[in-house]
Amino acid sequence: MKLIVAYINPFKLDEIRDALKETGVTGLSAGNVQGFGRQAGHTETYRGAEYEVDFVPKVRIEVLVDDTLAPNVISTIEQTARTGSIGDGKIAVLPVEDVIRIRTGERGRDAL
Amino acid sequence: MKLIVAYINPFKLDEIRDALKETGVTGLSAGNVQGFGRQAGHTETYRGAEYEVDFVPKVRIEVLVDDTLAPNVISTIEQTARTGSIGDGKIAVLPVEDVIRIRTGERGRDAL
Amino acid sequence: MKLIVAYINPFKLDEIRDALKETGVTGLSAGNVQGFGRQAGHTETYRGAEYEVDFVPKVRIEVLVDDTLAPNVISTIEQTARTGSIGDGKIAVLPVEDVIRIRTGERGRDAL
Amino acid sequence: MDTGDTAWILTSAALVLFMTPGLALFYGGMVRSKNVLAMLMKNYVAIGVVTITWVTVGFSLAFSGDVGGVIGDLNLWGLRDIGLENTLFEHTVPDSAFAMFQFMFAIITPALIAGAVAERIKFSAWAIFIAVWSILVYAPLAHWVWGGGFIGADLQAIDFAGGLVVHINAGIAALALVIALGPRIGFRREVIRPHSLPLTVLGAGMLWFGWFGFNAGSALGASGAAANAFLTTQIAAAVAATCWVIAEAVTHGKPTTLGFASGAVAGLVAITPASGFVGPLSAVVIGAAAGFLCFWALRLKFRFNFDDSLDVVAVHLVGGIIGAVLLGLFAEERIGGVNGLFFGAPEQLLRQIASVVITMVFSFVVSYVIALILKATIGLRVSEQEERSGLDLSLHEEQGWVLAD
Amino acid sequence: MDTGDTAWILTSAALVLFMTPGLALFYGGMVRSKNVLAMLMKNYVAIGVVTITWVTVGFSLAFSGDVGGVIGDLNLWGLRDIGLENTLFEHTVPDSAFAMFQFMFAIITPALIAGAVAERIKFSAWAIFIAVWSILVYAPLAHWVWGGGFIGADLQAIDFAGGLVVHINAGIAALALVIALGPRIGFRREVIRPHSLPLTVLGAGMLWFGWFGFNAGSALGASGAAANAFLTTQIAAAVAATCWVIAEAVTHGKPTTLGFASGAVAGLVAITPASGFVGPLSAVVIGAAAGFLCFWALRLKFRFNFDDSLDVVAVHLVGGIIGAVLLGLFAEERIGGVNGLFFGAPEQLLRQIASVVITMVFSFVVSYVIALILKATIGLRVSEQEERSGLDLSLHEEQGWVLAD
Amino acid sequence: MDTGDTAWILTSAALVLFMTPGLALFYGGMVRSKNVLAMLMKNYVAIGVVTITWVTVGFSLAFSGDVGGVIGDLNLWGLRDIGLENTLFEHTVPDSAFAMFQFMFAIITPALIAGAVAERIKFSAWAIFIAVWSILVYAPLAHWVWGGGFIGADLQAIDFAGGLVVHINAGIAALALVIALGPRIGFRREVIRPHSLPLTVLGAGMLWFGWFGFNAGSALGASGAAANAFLTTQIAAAVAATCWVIAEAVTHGKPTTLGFASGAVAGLVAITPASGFVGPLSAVVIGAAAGFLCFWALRLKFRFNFDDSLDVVAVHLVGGIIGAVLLGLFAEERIGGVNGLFFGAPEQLLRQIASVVITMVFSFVVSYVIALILKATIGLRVSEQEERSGLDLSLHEEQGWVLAD
Ligand SMILES: Nc1ncnc2c1ncn2[C@@H]1O[C@H](COP(=O)(O)OP(=O)(O)O)[C@@H](O)[C@H]1O
Ligand SMILES: Nc1ncnc2c1ncn2[C@@H]1O[C@H](COP(=O)(O)OP(=O)(O)O)[C@@H](O)[C@H]1O
Ligand SMILES: Nc1ncnc2c1ncn2[C@@H]1O[C@H](COP(=O)(O)OP(=O)(O)O)[C@@H](O)[C@H]1O
Repeated sequence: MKLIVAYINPFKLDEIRDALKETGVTGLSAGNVQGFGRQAGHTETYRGAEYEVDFVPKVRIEVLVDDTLAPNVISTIEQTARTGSIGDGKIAVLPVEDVIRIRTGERGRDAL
Repeated sequence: MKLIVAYINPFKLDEIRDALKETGVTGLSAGNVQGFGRQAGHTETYRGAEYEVDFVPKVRIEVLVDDTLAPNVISTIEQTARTGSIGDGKIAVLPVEDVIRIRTGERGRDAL
Repeated sequence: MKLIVAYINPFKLDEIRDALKETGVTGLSAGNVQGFGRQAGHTETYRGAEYEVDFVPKVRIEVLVDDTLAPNVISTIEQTARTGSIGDGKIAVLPVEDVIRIRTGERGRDAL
Repeated sequence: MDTGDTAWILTSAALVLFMTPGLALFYGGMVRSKNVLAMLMKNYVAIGVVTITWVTVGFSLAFSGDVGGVIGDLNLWGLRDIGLENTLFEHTVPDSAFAMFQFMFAIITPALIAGAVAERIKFSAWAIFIAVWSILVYAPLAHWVWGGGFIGADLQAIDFAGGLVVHINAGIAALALVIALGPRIGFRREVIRPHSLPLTVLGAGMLWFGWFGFNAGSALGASGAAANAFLTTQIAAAVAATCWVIAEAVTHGKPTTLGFASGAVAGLVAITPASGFVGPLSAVVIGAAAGFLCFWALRLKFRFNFDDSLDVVAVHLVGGIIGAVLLGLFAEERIGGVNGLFFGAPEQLLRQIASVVITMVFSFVVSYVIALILKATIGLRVSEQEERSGLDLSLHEEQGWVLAD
Repeated sequence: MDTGDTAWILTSAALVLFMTPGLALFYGGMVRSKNVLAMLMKNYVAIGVVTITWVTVGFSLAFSGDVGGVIGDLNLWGLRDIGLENTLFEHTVPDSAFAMFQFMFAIITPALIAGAVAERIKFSAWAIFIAVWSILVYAPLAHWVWGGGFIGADLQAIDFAGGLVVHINAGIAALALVIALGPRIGFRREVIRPHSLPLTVLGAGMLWFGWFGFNAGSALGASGAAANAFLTTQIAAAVAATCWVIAEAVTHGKPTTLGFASGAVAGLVAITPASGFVGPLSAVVIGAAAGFLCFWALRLKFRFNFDDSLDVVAVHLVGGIIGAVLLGLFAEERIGGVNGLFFGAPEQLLRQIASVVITMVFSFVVSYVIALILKATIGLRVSEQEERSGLDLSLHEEQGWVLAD
Repeated sequence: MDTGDTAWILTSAALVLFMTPGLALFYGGMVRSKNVLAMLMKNYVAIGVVTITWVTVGFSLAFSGDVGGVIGDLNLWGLRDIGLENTLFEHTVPDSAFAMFQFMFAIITPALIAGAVAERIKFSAWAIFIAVWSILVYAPLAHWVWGGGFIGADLQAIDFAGGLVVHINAGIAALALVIALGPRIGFRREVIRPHSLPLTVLGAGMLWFGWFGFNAGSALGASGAAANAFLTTQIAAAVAATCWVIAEAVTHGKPTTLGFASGAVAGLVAITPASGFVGPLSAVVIGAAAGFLCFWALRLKFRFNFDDSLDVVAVHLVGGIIGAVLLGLFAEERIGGVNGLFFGAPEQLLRQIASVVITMVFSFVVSYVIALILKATIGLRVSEQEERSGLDLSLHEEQGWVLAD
């Protein structure tokens, strides 16, 4: 099993969730992060004091998937999240040793 | 070493922390996420416009543990987080190559 | 490739970002977490009711790096985040199987 | 009619209306974020519901005529004949200004109760409760004390701006509802913290501001009596707030912002019945008593396992009793026409105590009966699942804070 | 001059000024968090800009003299000769108090429009729009209705506190701007939710409070007329809020907090033109009509794909029309000196309808032309990228909420 | 006594009290979220502490009798003899109304200082500082200017509503405390941003609203003078806010919401001493001067490494000087009984300058000495660890925002 982690633009979240649903993914978790990368941050000005804020708000999504589904999930996120501008984000694939569904105690593939 | 990641119901957090403390876990980190899964979301209505909000607030906890402690941690989370209703969440087990304690520079098991 | 995860004190974030930039890291993502560990929490009092709050606000940073850069990144975080007091936090190193840049579809090292 | 008096009563009525939003924020900041809108709504809806019950019959029952000292008549139903002149009431302001000022009191009184039942009461049950209560409890009490009924006319107990009618009344009704409802899930076990004390502190500021209309407006004119009530109100609130944080610093080691705000409200409550009858130094004593005793009263709810969530009993019932009773000591004829014990009239203290007891018994019993009837019919509480999710989503399909969009 | 009347007008002017911050919060809570400051700013800047345009020529054009029933003269430019006495105007208050009270109306009216253009209009375009609009649209209308112009003097339509001049005017101008601007990115596709309903609810409370100055202040004295306006205002607002949440409960199954706040504003809008001319029971009817009809009107924007973001049209245009027209039915001579249809004067209804139509046509056309000229020159909208990032950062380089520091 | 005047003074006193919560929010929104309650508390506690010091001796020292032009007597300690009539003071309002109005000024003045010492001063040190300061600095200055002391009576400098007594006084005391305290950890190195500008903007709105009581109430009656002060207040605030954002747009490319709010306050400060002495067009000039010069003064703190955290010096000291001096140019006899340089009385300008210098020297020296004594005894600052954790937790064991529960 894999854990697919993606850093994306916040306004793409709903679209990605819907696209993933169609690939057969049954769940995901999303949280807010501050991203730093090639994309420029912004300036904030408060009473004449200018601050350069380098972090950009991004959403980090995590999807636990079965190995066979992983390529499909990656390409779905890739296509849906892409706008072509700097800051579209990254996807990382991490190995997962086991998954447990808390409600039932099922393990592995069945837990998804 | 392992990184145990669990997505749980927010109101279970304190109970799980206390239960883990008893198993010998010395630390954990918890953050807010929006979860999507089998559990139904809710409707919001603002001036007659209805929105279906599919995401459910969940807490994501992370526990770095030694291999030997891992099964115990998993079962503790499983038992404490379980209510039996849909949405109790998942636990994932990820391999970890190294852990460092910043304060002392200790590595591996000692860093926990 | 590795995913370096570090739990740090929030006021160290900017410094760490700047130090990492100098090591050649091109990006990172940071989120807020509640940390539990050796560091004591605090008391809150509302109308005579005292609550012990065990969680301490921490920032969780994630850096995807190439294997060769990893040791450097770890030691940079270690040195910059260290104040010497309890609660400086941990660094964990996780294996990563692949990284994709959404904008271009580049994979692996090139995606960073 | 006098334009200066009218200007002050109109201003005061607006100030008293403003207290309800202030109270809503004061309470709304103290609940968890998932319940903030439900809390605000329970206050605001009082403005809607009670205006309607009072236009129809409430005002008339309280202030039109008198039937045996216990209730008014229905001659002014629908505010018929309330006009631009002062022909019905003997005040120096238009009848409609007097009516409006009284309306605002009828509105905020049930809203005060909302703090006790926070985070678990159904919206429908609440709306019906306050509609019925405003007619069966508030209107009679207002009549007894201010409308020609037996407490004011026969017993000769005094209540300048609502220690009996507003605060003791709301405080004891809150207790009745707390008993009928039972405690929140997690009471005394989970951490249940205020989600936004800045809103609470703002609400306290709005209440303080509006309370000048409440107390000084109760002089029903821009007179020396109004100015004295204004002055004693300010002093009691400031002293009570200071004493409360001193008590905190001594007991817990730290003064708190919520403590300052709570102490201020306790002082405002306690001076309410007394504001037009006592002088500045008596206001200092009343304020100090309110600050220390209301702080002390907080702990009672834990002892009795009553989940009076936002301490309506400790602040309004206890504070109201302090004011109504101390008034029997400190009242001075040269200020408000009545002397208390310390100025040679011990009987006034007894009158005050009697009026407090009558108010408590009457309000508790009727409030509890209404609550039980609602419990047996439509039910008082939301389901456990709804309580866990938060009342904002489960009752109103709304979220209070969405800061990530 | 009368000190009581002066006290009330000064108080009322302060209350009306306070409505603009109230409106800012009411609107600011309803936008997404990334646009909250831009929304607040669009309201507050009206206080700055309109004060300046009105000091220079606006007030003079509206209230000094009369040229053919259509506009005033420039004799009072720069408020020359506005003094401490009441020599210029016939009121019982100093001329500068009268001027100040009128200023506050001129300020809030363009601010009302801001809700319609939320989350996408440029700041520069907005500032210029309201400057020009306050002179080309508001000043003439104020003159026609209140300054001796043809609607008041010849047509004899009545408008106690601004149904025509303020609400219908702002509501139809909002529609013109909505058409010129186009909808927000994601309108009807993405979830666009209020980010802080506690602020919105607080804003509604501030508006309600301030509105007593708006309506009861329009009596220009602390009189029976003021008290009546105060009373009808309270009743209509409370009834409308209640009816709105009843309509929600019936339609969607749940009453909402935003609904209560919206209904209250709708009721306040509708009673505005009528408040000094009708009695309490008529206020009930006007409030109920506003609560139900404005709620119903919400859906129109989806039908026509007009992104009237915060429903200025449904609340202010529809609410204003309800009030201005029902006034033609319910006005009573014994209250405000004029009878409506139900009191034997059918012609008053026709006058009211005519005045509504004139106001709508005039304001729509001129507002739309100003908008088109701005669109063709400096542009009305921010770029897509700026809209996505949020107007707070892109227009003002600020963030509304930074809770993590 | 006059009921209209009394109505206006009671209203004004309530409005001025409301400014302190407004100021608390204005400041509270500008600090980081971990310090918001400590900031609110430092403002609110002024209401508690100063009410107590002023009831005991402060008011008497300022306004009862006169000893050699420098201080009053103690005849009115404990507000003895302050009554329902106007026997002690020569005003048309009850003595207790006059006292109450003066109290509110004594409260807000030290609260103004709180912005300069934000995010690092101890609560105990602050509470003691303002208690002592209200007696040793504020009371004498109030006496000198308004209570029969030498600035008003001998020097004949004028100060309508507190340019000297309130703003210059608070502004220079803020500077003294800033010097004694030293800068916050991270000043000029870390990003220190406002955590909630919506609260700040709301606070500015509340201040603006309350300021009408502050300035127009200072006429001590509902007169033409009050109306004129109201009008000039509105104009100066609006012009200053507009000029500030123009200056920002020119300097930084963007106007900001915080800038508008700050400019408004700067304008309100500057017009305060002048509001009853100048006309509308002079108010435009004073407002413009405040908007541009206070904006320019912001940068000074960085040059001198003074961490005047929320710019009390730039806004209140600089704004107060602008008003007190320009008044020496623009005062007109036909408005407030005194002429300035432009109306033929150059000596008034000199009097104004002299009064500014005296106020600055006196207030700075005494404030600095009090600060040094506190520093040497109980200490002024929290520990580094407490400052890092935030003052809400370390001083008050509370959290401002808990949005996740
Ligand atoms: N090495 C990294 N480790 C973790 N997150 C990263 C890394 N590089 C980029 N990110 C995340 O991806 C986001 C987009 O990266 P950026 O370099 O700005 O654009 P792009 O991916 O289009 O080149 C960042 O804001 C950050 O959240
Ligand atoms: N495939 C997944 N990847 C990541 N998180 C998941 C996944 N599936 C579920 N989750 C998380 O677990 C939570 C509960 O899942 P859900 O399917 O609703 O219930 P259950 O686990 O009881 O079947 C979700 O809200 C989400 O946070
Ligand atoms: N086993 C763990 N798993 C995950 N996070 C941990 C673990 N132990 C500590 N942490 C994180 O590191 C932070 C610091 O840990 P703590 O034990 O307080 O101090 P130190 O690392 O200096 O010994 C915690 O607040 C928590 O966020």
